[in-house]
Amino acid sequence: MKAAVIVFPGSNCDRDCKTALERAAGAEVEMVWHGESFLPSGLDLIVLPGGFAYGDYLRCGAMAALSPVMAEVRAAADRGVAVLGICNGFQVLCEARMLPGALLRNAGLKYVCTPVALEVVNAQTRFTAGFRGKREVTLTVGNGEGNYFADEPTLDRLEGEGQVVFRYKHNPNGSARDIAGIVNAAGNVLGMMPHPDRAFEAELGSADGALLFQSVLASA
Amino acid sequence: METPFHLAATAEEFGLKPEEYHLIVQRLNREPNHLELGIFSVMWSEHCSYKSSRVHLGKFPTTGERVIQGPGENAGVVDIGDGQAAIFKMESHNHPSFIEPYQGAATGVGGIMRDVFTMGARPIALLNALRFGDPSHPKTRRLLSGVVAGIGGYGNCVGVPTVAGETNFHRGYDGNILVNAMCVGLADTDKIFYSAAPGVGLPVVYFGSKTGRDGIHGATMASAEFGEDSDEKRPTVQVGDPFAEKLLIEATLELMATGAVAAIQDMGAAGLTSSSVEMAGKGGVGVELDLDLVPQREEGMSAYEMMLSESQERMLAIVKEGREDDARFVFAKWGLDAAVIGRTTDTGRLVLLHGGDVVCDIPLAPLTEDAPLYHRPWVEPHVEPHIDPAHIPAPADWDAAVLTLVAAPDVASKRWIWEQYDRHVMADTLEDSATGADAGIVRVHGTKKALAVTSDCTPRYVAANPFEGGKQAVAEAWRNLTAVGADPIAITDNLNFGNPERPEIMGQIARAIDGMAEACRLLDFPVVSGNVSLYNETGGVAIPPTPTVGAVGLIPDYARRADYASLRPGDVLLVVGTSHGELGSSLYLRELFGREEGAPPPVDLEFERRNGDFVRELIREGRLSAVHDLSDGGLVVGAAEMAMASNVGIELTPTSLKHAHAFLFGEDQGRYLIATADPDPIVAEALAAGLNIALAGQAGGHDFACHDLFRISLERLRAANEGWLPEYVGAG
Amino acid sequence: MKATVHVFLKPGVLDVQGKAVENALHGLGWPGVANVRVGRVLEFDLPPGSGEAEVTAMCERLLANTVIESYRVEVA
Amino acid sequence: MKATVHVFLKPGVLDVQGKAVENALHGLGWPGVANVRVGRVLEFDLPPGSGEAEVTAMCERLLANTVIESYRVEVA
Ligand SMILES: Nc1ncnc2c1ncn2[C@@H]1O[C@H](COP(=O)(O)OP(=O)(O)O)[C@@H](O)[C@H]1O
Ligand SMILES: [Mg+2]
Repeated sequence: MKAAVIVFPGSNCDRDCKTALERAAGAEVEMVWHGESFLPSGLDLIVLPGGFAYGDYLRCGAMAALSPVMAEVRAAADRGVAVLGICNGFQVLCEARMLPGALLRNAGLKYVCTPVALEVVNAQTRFTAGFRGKREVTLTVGNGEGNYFADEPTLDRLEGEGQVVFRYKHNPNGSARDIAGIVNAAGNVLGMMPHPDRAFEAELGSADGALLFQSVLASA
Repeated sequence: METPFHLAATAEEFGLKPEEYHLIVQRLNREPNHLELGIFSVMWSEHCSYKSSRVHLGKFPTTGERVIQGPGENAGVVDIGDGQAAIFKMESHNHPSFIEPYQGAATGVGGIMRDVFTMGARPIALLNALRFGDPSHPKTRRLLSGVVAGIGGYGNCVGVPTVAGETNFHRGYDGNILVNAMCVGLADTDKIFYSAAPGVGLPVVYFGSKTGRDGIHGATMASAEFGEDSDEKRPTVQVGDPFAEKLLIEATLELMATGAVAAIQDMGAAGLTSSSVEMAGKGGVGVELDLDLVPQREEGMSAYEMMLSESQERMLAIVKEGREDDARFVFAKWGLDAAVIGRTTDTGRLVLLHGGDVVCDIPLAPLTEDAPLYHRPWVEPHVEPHIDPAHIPAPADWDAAVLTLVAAPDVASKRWIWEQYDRHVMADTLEDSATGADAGIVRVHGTKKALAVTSDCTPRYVAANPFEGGKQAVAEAWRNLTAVGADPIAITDNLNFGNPERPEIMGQIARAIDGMAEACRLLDFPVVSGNVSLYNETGGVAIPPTPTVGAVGLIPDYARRADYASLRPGDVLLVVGTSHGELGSSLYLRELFGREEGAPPPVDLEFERRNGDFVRELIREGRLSAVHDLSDGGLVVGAAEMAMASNVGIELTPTSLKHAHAFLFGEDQGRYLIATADPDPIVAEALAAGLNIALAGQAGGHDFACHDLFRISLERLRAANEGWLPEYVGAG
Repeated sequence: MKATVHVFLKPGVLDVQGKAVENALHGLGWPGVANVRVGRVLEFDLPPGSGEAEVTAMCERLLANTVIESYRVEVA
Repeated sequence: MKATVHVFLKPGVLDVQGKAVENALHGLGWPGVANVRVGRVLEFDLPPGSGEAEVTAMCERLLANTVIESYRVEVA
C-alpha cells in the first residue's frame, strides 16, 4: 500500500494525513513537494491535505491548483489512481476542475471547528466500502469556506449518479443539499470538507476516519 | 557640565524622560544622533528593558530539576523526559489589539509563536487569555469579534491548535483590553537553540518577510499610557501574514536541522534593533550591519525606519562560518527573502552602515546590561476586609440566582469564541475548550505522554488583595493541571498593570509578584518565562491588576487522565478541601448584588498541595469518573458545569443548610469536586491523610437541583449558559 | 499601463457577505440600502504593449473562478 | 441611485494578498505585472435623495476599517 501526500506551501494537515495513513492503514507514505513535476511510482493513493495553501489568498485552493505537481495528480487520476482531497484539498480539486462546483464562504461568515455527524450516502465507493453497515459516522470540520455550491443541474446529476458520498446531519456551513463530500464520475477522486485525518483513533474523539483510509487502500 | 538638550524634546516624544536623555549623553560622552536616540528609546522602553519590574521579577523562583532554561531567553524550556523538552512563553499584545483588534491579536499570536520556534521547538499548542470591557460598553462587541477573528485567522492558518484560554469582561478594561497569547512547543533537549552570538566574524543572516514601515515605535507605544492623543501616537499598524509565518516555521526548523545555525532570534518588538542588540549583547561581542542589504518592501527607507520597523515574520540568525549556502538553499525552497546583512565583531559596539556612511556607532552595554533600572517607590496597596458570610443575604429566588450565575459573562459558555479556533489540527488534541476538562491536553506526538496547558488569573481577587490574588493565580493554574491528572511543571506569566510611576500601582505589582513567588516556591512551580505589560490605563484610570499565569504540566500516560464530562448516573459527588463559605469578592456577590468587595478567599498552599496530590493519585489509579476544580461561583457553578458537560443531572446535598448559600456559592480555594462510584474508601483515605472531604451530592436524572432550594432542568441550565454570548454578539 | 479587475459572484450564487453587510447597514439606520453585493477588485501595472486580452487570460487562469464568479476588465 | 465603494489597504500597509497574486502571475508567465493590490468593492442601491455624504458615513461606520484601509466612493 503506497500513498503520497502532496505538500503545498501553507498545507498544515500534511503530517496528520501521513500519521493517519501509517497508523490506521499501515501505508507507506511519501511526502511530495508541490514543485515536483513527477510522482513516485506505484501509488495507490494521492492525498491533497488540509491547510491554507498559499494562505488561502485570492481564493482557497486557487494558486495551489496551478502548482506543477497538479498536472501529475490529474494524469494519475485519469489512470485511475485514487485521489483524496480533504478540506483545503477539496477546495484545490474544485479549483483544478477535477471535481464540479466550488466551496464558498460559510453561511455564518465565520470559521467553524466542530464535530459533525455524517450520513454515508454512498457506501459503494472505494473510499466508503469499509464503512459496511455503518450509515452514520462522526468526523470534525474546521474551515471558513466549506459551503459547497454547484448549480441545480449539477447537484441533481451528482445526486442521481450517486456522487454525493457524505451529507451533514446538521449543516454547519450552509452547504448545498447538506453536501459534505462528493466523488467524481469515475469514482476515484473524492473531495470532502470533514477531516478523516483527525478521527483515526478513539482518543481523538472518533476512529471513523480510519475506515476510510483502510477501504481506499484495500480497494487498490 | 551643562549638557545641551537640543534633542531632549524629541527624546520626550520617544517616551524618554529628560533624566534618561541626560544618561544617554553621559554614557556616550556626546549627543546621540536621531537614529541612536531612537535605538535607545526602544531598548530603554519598559517593554524591552523591564526597567520598572526587573528588580521585582528577581523574586521569582526560576530553577527546578526539570528547568533547562529559565527567564532570559526567548522562551522557557523544561525537561519532559525521554530527551524531550517543552518550550513555552506568554506575551501581551494589548495596545495594538485595542487600536486594530484583528491585526493586533493576530500579530500577537504570530509573535509568541516565533519566540518558541526560535528556540528549535515546533509549536504544538496555543492559548489565549482575554480581558474585555463591560459588555455594555460601545466598543466591547467590536473588540471581542475582531480579537477572536484575529487569533483564529492567524493560528488556524499556521496550523497550531488553540486548545485553551480564558475570557473576562469588566468595566475596568473598557479603555484597555488585554490580549495575552501563549504558545507551547516541543523540541529535543539536544537540539535547543539560543540567542547569544557565539563568536566574532560570523555572518548575520536576515530572513523572512521584507522590512516595511510597519509599527514604528510599537515598543515605546506599548510602554505609554493612552491619552486623548493616542490616535496621533498611533504607529502604522502591523499586519500579520500567517502564510509567511507558516513558511518561516518550516524553513527555520529545516535550517536548524542542517546544523548551520550558531545562534538565532526572532525580530519581535523593536525588530532589527532588539534582535541584533540582544544577540550581540548576550554573546558579549559587537555587531556591524549594512542596512543597504536589508530586504526592503518600500522605497527610500531611512536607517531609522529600518532599525525601528516592526514588520512581522522576520528572523535574525548567526550562521556558522562558511554555512551561508545551507541557509540560501533552505530559504530558496520556501521562497523567503534572505540576506547576509552583517557580521559579529570584537568591538562590543553596534555599528550601522547606510549608503556607505556609518550612521550609528554606540557601545552595546548601555543598551542592555546597564540600561536604567528603577526601584520605583511603592505603597502598600489597599486590601479589602474580610466579610462574614452571615452578613451576606441568601438569594430571594434560588432558581434565578443559579441561572444568573451560569449566564454571567465570565461563566457563560465561550463556544462562540472557541468554535472559531482550530482545536484539532496536528491530530494530537485530547482535551480542548470543547471537551469539558480543566486544562487543554495535547499528546506528545508518537508517545503515551501528553502535555496539559492552562491559563489563569482572577483579577477581582488581585484587585481586592494583590498578594493573595497573586498566590491564587498560580494556585489555580496548578489546580487545573492537577484536575486533569497532570504533574504541574512550570509557569510563564504575563504581568498586566497600570502606570508603574504611580506608587499605588507599583504596590500592586510588588505584592502580586510576592504572592505569585510564594505560591511558586511552595508548589515547586518555577517561572521559566514571561512578559510584563505596564501603562495599561486611560485618563489615569488603571486596569484591574492582572498577572496572568500560563502553566504546563506533564501526563506520563494519557490513558490515566480526568475530565468533568464523564459523570455517570449513580456516581457520588465529593468535595475535597475545606469549605468555610468564603463569599468575599465572589462572583455571587458581584453578579447578584452588584457588590465588588470583601477579602478574596485565602489560599492555604500546604493544603492546596496535599489536596491536589491526593486527587491526582486517585486519577492515576483510575478511581474517579469525573473531576472539576472549584473556582468562580463555587460548588454551584462547578457542579452545574459538570452536569452540563456530562449531560447527567446532579442533586446537591449540602451538609449544613445554615448559610447554605455560603456553602453553595463560596469560592474557598484548594477544592476539587470529584465523582466516583465507590466513595467510602476514598473518604476514609482522605480523612486518614488528614484532609477535609465532604459529601456534596449524587448524580442522576435530568435536573440540576438542591433540596427544596432549586431545581432546574439541564435544558434550561444549558440554554442560560450557552445563550448569553451568541445573543450578545448578535449571532443568537 | 494600469489594469483594474472587478470580480463578483454570479447572480444565482448567494452572496452571504453582501446580505450580512446589507442587514448591518439597515441596523445602523440606512433601511433604504438594497441589493448589496461584495466583490473583489485587483489593480496592477502592466508592461507596455500588453492589453485587455492578457488581463482576460489572467482572469480565466487565476483571478476569477468562472464557476461562481464573473469579472470585468479595464485597462487604461 | 447606485453606489460603488472601493476599499484598499492604505499605502505602506502590507498587502499580503497582492504580494501572493503578483508572485503567482509571474509564475504563470506574466513577469511584467507589478504593484498588484487586492481590495474590496461594494455595490448597492441607494434610496432616492441620498448621496455621497451618506455613503461616506457608511464607510466610516462599517464598510472600511479606516485604521488600515482607505476608501473611494462613487454615486451615480
Ligand atoms: N513576568 C516575567 N516573569 C518571568 N520572566 C519574564 C517576565 N517578563 C519577562 N521575562 C523574561 O524576560 C525576557 C525578555 O522578555 P520579552 O522581551 O517579553 O522576550 P521577547 O523579547 O523574546 O519577547 C524573556 O526571557 C522573558 O521570559
Ligand atoms: Mg523574542
